[in-house]
Amino acid sequence: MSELDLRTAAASAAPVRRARPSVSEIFAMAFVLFLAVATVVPGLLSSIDPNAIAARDAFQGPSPEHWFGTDESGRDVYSRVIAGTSTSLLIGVSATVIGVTLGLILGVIAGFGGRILDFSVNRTIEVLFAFPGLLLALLVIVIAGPGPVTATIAVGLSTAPGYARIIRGQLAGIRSSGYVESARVLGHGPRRILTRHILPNALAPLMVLATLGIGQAVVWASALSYLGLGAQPPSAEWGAMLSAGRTYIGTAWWLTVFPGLMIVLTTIATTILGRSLTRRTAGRR
Amino acid sequence: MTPGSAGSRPAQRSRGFRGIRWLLVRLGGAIFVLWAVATLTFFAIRLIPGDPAEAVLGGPGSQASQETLDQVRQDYGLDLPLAVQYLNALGRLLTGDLGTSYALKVPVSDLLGAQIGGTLVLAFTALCVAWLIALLLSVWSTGGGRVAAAVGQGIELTSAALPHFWLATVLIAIFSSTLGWLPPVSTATPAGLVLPTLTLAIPLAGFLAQVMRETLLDTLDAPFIVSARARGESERGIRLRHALRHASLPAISLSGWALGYLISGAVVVETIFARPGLGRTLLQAVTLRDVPIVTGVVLLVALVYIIMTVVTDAASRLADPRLRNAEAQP
Amino acid sequence: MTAPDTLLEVEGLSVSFGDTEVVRNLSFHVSRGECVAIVGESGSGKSVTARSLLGLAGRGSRVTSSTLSVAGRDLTAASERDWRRIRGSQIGLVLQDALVSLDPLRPIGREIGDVLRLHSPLSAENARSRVLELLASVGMPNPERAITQRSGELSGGLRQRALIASAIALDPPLLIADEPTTALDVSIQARILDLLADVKSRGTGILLISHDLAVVSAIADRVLVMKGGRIVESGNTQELLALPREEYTRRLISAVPTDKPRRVPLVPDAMPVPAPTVHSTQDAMAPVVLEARGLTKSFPSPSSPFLAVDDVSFTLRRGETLGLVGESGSGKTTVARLVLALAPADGGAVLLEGGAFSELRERDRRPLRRKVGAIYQDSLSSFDPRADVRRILTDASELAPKADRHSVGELLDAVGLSPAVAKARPLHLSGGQRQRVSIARALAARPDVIVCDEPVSALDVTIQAQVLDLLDRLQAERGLSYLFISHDLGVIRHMSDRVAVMKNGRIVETGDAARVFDHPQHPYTAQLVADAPRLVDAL
Amino acid sequence: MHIAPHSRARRGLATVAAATGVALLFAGCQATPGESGSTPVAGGTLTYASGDAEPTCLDPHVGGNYPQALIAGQFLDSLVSRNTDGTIIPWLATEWSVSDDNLSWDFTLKDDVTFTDGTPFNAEAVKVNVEHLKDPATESSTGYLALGKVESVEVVSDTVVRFSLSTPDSALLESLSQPWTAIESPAGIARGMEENCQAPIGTGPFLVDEWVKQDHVSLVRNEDYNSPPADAKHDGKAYLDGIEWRFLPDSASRYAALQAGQVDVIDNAQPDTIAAAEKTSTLAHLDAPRPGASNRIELNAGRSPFNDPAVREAFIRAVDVNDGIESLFFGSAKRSYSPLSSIEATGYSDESLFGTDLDEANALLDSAGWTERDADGYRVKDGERLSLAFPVSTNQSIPAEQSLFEQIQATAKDAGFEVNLSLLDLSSWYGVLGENNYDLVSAPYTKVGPDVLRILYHSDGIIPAPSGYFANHSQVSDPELDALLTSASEISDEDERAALYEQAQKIILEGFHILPLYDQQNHFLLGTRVKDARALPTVSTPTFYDAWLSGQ
Repeated sequence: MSELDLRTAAASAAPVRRARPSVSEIFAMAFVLFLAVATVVPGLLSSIDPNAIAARDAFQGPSPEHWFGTDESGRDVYSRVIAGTSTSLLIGVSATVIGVTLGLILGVIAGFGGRILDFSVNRTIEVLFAFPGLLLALLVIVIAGPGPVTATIAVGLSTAPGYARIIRGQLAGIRSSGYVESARVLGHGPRRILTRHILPNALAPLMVLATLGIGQAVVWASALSYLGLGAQPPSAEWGAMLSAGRTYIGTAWWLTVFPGLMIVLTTIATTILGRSLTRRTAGRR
Repeated sequence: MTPGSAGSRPAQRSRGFRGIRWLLVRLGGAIFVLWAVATLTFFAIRLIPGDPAEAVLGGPGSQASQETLDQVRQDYGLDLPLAVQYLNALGRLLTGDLGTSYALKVPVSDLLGAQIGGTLVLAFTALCVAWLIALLLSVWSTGGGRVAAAVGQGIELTSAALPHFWLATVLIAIFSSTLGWLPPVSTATPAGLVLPTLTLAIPLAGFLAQVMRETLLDTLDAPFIVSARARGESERGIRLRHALRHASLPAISLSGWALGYLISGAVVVETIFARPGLGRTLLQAVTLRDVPIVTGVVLLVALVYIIMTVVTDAASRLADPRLRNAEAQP
Repeated sequence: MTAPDTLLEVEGLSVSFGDTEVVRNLSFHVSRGECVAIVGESGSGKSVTARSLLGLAGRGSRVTSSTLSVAGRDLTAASERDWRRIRGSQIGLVLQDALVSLDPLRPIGREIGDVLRLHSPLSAENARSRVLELLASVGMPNPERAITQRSGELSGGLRQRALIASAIALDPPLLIADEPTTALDVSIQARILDLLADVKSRGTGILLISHDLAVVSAIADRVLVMKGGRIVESGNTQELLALPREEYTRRLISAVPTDKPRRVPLVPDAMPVPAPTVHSTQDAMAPVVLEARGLTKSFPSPSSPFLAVDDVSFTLRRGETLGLVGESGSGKTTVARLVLALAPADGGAVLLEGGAFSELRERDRRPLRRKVGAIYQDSLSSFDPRADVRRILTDASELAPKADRHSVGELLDAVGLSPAVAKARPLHLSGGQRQRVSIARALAARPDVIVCDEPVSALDVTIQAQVLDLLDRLQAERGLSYLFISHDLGVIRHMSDRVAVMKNGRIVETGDAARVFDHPQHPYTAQLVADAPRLVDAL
Repeated sequence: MHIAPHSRARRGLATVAAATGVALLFAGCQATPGESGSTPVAGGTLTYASGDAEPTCLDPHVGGNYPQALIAGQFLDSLVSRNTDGTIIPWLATEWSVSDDNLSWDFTLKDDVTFTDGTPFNAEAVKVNVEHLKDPATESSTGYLALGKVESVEVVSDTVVRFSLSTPDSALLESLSQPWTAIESPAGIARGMEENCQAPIGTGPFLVDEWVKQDHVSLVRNEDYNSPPADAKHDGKAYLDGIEWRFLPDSASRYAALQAGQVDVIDNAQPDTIAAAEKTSTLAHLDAPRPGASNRIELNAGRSPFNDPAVREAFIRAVDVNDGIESLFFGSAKRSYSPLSSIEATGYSDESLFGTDLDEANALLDSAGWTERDADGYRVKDGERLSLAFPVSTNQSIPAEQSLFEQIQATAKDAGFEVNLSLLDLSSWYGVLGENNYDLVSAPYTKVGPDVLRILYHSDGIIPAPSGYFANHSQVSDPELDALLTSASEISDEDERAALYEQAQKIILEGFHILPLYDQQNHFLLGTRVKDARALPTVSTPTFYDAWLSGQ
């Protein structure tokens, strides 16, 4: 009676066919891989000490010896860019983790805490939203003093309300979704519904969102470094390098271009990955 | 006649009322947010290390005597209990008084009144330019085949990833230092507004174009587009009369967020291009620990942001009748 | 061979997307004042056929034909410009739901006016009066106001009228209607069909695309049955319905539940449903498993609270199906939610096996919940997107009493699915398979009652027939009681022992299914029955 | 005793060497030499772009920092000035004399000068100004300190004013030559601080027309000007119609604006742009090192480890700065080996003390007990790492200097020092200093004359003001040095004074209290059309009294 059904079932029971990755996705993955290597084993990509000073070799343009040239203290810009990956990514990732975690806490309180909590969290989010990005970050820095840790926290905090709002919406959507309802109808308890259905389904898109957020966190953290409120020298953080290099824009373009390129490429790569993850997870629904 | 025609009548009659009610609720919310922002800022600022009285006297580098410090504390009401200071500040706020700058010794409201214009002009010009770029980019990238789509997406991604200060540097290097077309430092003339505006608008345009392109693609797949085509509408007519309108909806509702983003960017851009404005004032006040100015800027920006969200929400409601109707559904 | 009043002539039409040919070598014609229907299930290629007649087959399509002419114009090699001149003026198109088929951001008047603007030299003033005239002609109650309204502000029936008005604005000789009534309630569907018949009588040729044979039989002169991109059978409507030559056509006709007596299988040649083993459905002494007493529920709304369910009472006995029928907005689904205790009632109570159910605290009710299962219209959204079928079923069967649990294999077998399905995720299953998984999940908890909320509304008619047969069989085997909710009178009548007719939150009539449908007491019921399209009308 | 006022003849011929360079440069590139190249033309508005922070008050009496001095020099005159030899020359005062006990100074004033508000300039005005500076309500700090020994001011006649001192002050004239003690209109002062901050009134060649906060100050010509300093090139009013004084904090934008001709003069020119500008024919460089102290790193002897002179010496021997100064400053900064600026005639240098010698540094540290090294290569004693806190003010150290500190950090590591650099904004930086949480610091101090040594190295300078500020950052506490500095500040004989200061500088250098780097850098870049701009040899602020714009 159901030969038609059976035939299709056999086809779809086979492993899910994934769309072939596009050129941009391959680029993004390759670049992220590069970043990962640069973070974990920077020595694999560069053998020059990023902090080795050679005042006499200052301001040399890109050459076979120094791929990205040397900076004002004669340090190798390429190896500094590589060495800076871990710091910059650490700031970007930690800021995003802080933002997402705070967002998650607020979102979960709003999503599960009943009407009054939902209302107050909502107002809180609105209030936090009224401090646009950098403004909140600046306020945090005024209070806690400048530095990479503060900058990370500041960027994290200023992204939190955005995440909170999305998470709240997500949770509200999942809570009223058909599958949570059907689990209730079957008689499953609230804890089981929370852990087996709501959280897993809310967290997956959150990861995607976080991927998208990392790039922007790197950009904002670099802006703080530019304003002298972020990472400290001689740490080879991209934003700090960029900010230092900007002084010599007329003399040594390579000091500005390469770290800037890393920030831009990182943001592009994470955005591409985040979007393709969105598409792939959205495709399941 | 047909069933259902009767049902829509009472909803129609209460539309005006619903609009007013909506507005009142939004205004109430706005006042609450302002109060909360003021309170939060007031107490957060107390966490700043250092003596505000010293900030008045030019920071710890000054060599003020104990008497002078005491005098300043009394003058600025810094010797009162915190609760009293808070109530005083709120009371002054109600009359529009933001206090006196520690460093500049002038009323904050006068100072910011003179600065806000520059920032708003910059932010709104940038918003309009970003809109325009996003519009052109998304229309072009959705209408020109595979290559245009790929190139368009590439441009969007790259622009959205550009840090403001880097972009500013590059723009100055190209348009001022090399080509000599535009002044590198902001002037009162429109030419002086070009580079700061572009610096702010390009990354924002990247974001907006992403959103608009996706909506545009979704819209072009919608059944009503098929209906329109079936009427003999041309491709250009489809885009102009139907698709663009839909694609601009999310961009309208994003404008509130965008303004906040632009004001954030203004801190950097105003510093680089030496434009007078809130961002630069804020940055300077932060370094000088000028609490009244920091508070004032935060409040002012919050106010602008809130007004902007109310306006964009209202604009969205006007542009999209579905939002109005959604509230009427049970 | 073109007759003088042939409007549309199609020979050897093929449409392919990439390597996939979705329409193969189609030939048919439509004459002036004639309605030709293309009937087929989803994926049969009927919509693509309709759109390629307008040059709108879509991105990446390749359309070839040896003859394609409209009103004497050859369109086999038409350019985009030629097509634009044809569209709207020579061929009008009416799509499914006008909520999405008219631009929701533009006033109706502008949408209709566009056709005039594009094809006629009318002045703005004249165009406006023409639009008003058109709206009046399609039965719009207040044309002056309607032109300023957007599709979202009109009821479903009215906006469908507006859509038709926009399609016939220039009096095109040919109207293509793609599922024009699918999303509508029966009474509105009937009015729209009347309107189309009216258009036809003015001499317009209509190409009607539908999945619903019953709708087609009401208006079409000839029917083409499509399957897999080909026409499998065509002919005069009445002849084709009465004497289908092809197996597929027979299956289609047989699957229509309207007027099929209870427990007669809808799938031809299937085993008859076994006699009930537990209790006779006609046995009035069968115990009451579920009872609703004076249920009331209202929702807040800006003006006054909206009373969605108003004093609804009914009983459901073991092994029996109670059909709950009504149009959209009548409160059927709210009743289902109250019965499932997903929302608290404002008044009244639901009793399970004589004991409290809806009035219990959630914690106390939870152990009882497994006894009341549910099947939903949109089964896909009722599955956790992260879970595969095995997890869905084991999750549910954990709730059954330990001694009485089915294995996943048993459950799949019971609903006629292969064991291989266990590894799949619902997203990758067909609509029919999903609904079977949904039923299996309901069975897994060993329920006494299953609330079926529009369980087959989203399915093709042959699949619908399979699922309905399955539900019937399971009821007979397991003595299940169904609260069966649908807007489709044919389905309700075929499935129900007793029915309750809902309107505006109230049950206006209830009783034995056959009696209610054959001898409706309430005028609303009578209207519903009269409006329901049925195959027999054509015979 | 009577100090003869120096010749009133215009001595501006030998202004700053670079200014001559400017003229030569122009002569070289002008198409028609000698035509418009040498004869000043009146008219035009000069645009000045300052990279310094915008002052919070234009009255240099209030607070008293360099940004205030930069602009105040355009609209305020001082009693005396200084020429390039370091000799005090007349300005608003035509001559002066001091009593035998060195406690009473009489100044004879110009008698035909009025403030731009019409108030006459006279002895009473000078008295009001000194009292204004000494009033705590004025919140003066630089001017207040400079006149610390002035007990009272007395009006002898309309044109003679007498300063009575508590102790002799050999630096009084130098103090009075600074813009922070410049003379303002008593009527202007009487308006109250808020108004006076907005637009102070002086006798200068320009007057404040408008101050648009966060943007610019408009200065317009004082049409009645008649009180130039003795070394000015001309008499009467200035050539320029006015000056637009803009604040352009971003150095790259500032230079770009100069290149684009949007501004005529920029200050705080970065080393690489100086080098680039010198290669062009369109820009000129004005190098005007500030007086007073050199730019040096001070080693905090007030706490471990630098309380041990051997460790101080080891640090100084360990670090190599010469290559860094050469590359980072593109040759625009010359290495200094003196506590004082190269423009101070009394400066004393000793290059031999600052030779880099890693072996000796290591030996010194070994003998000082810092024998062990930890896993990171830093020296350890009693379980404590040899680490040095180095707070850096981003407001006071330009990027090249910050890079130099990074290089110091790197070279010091070879000897086992851990240098912890922290970049701080001004408030936080002062905070750290006030808490004595530093071992190394670079804190420039600008003051006319060698008396700056007393402020920076007398043990009195360790005692903090209520705000926590103190000037003796190296925390030198040496009775011998104190005695030398005190007597030098009271002695009137120039040669004896110079000898005392030389001895004092020896003690500072040989005690390894400081690592001199270079003069306080003060570079201006000028567009082609700006002629005859120079820096005043007092605190090296530019003056545009003689300046004119070619092509007007």
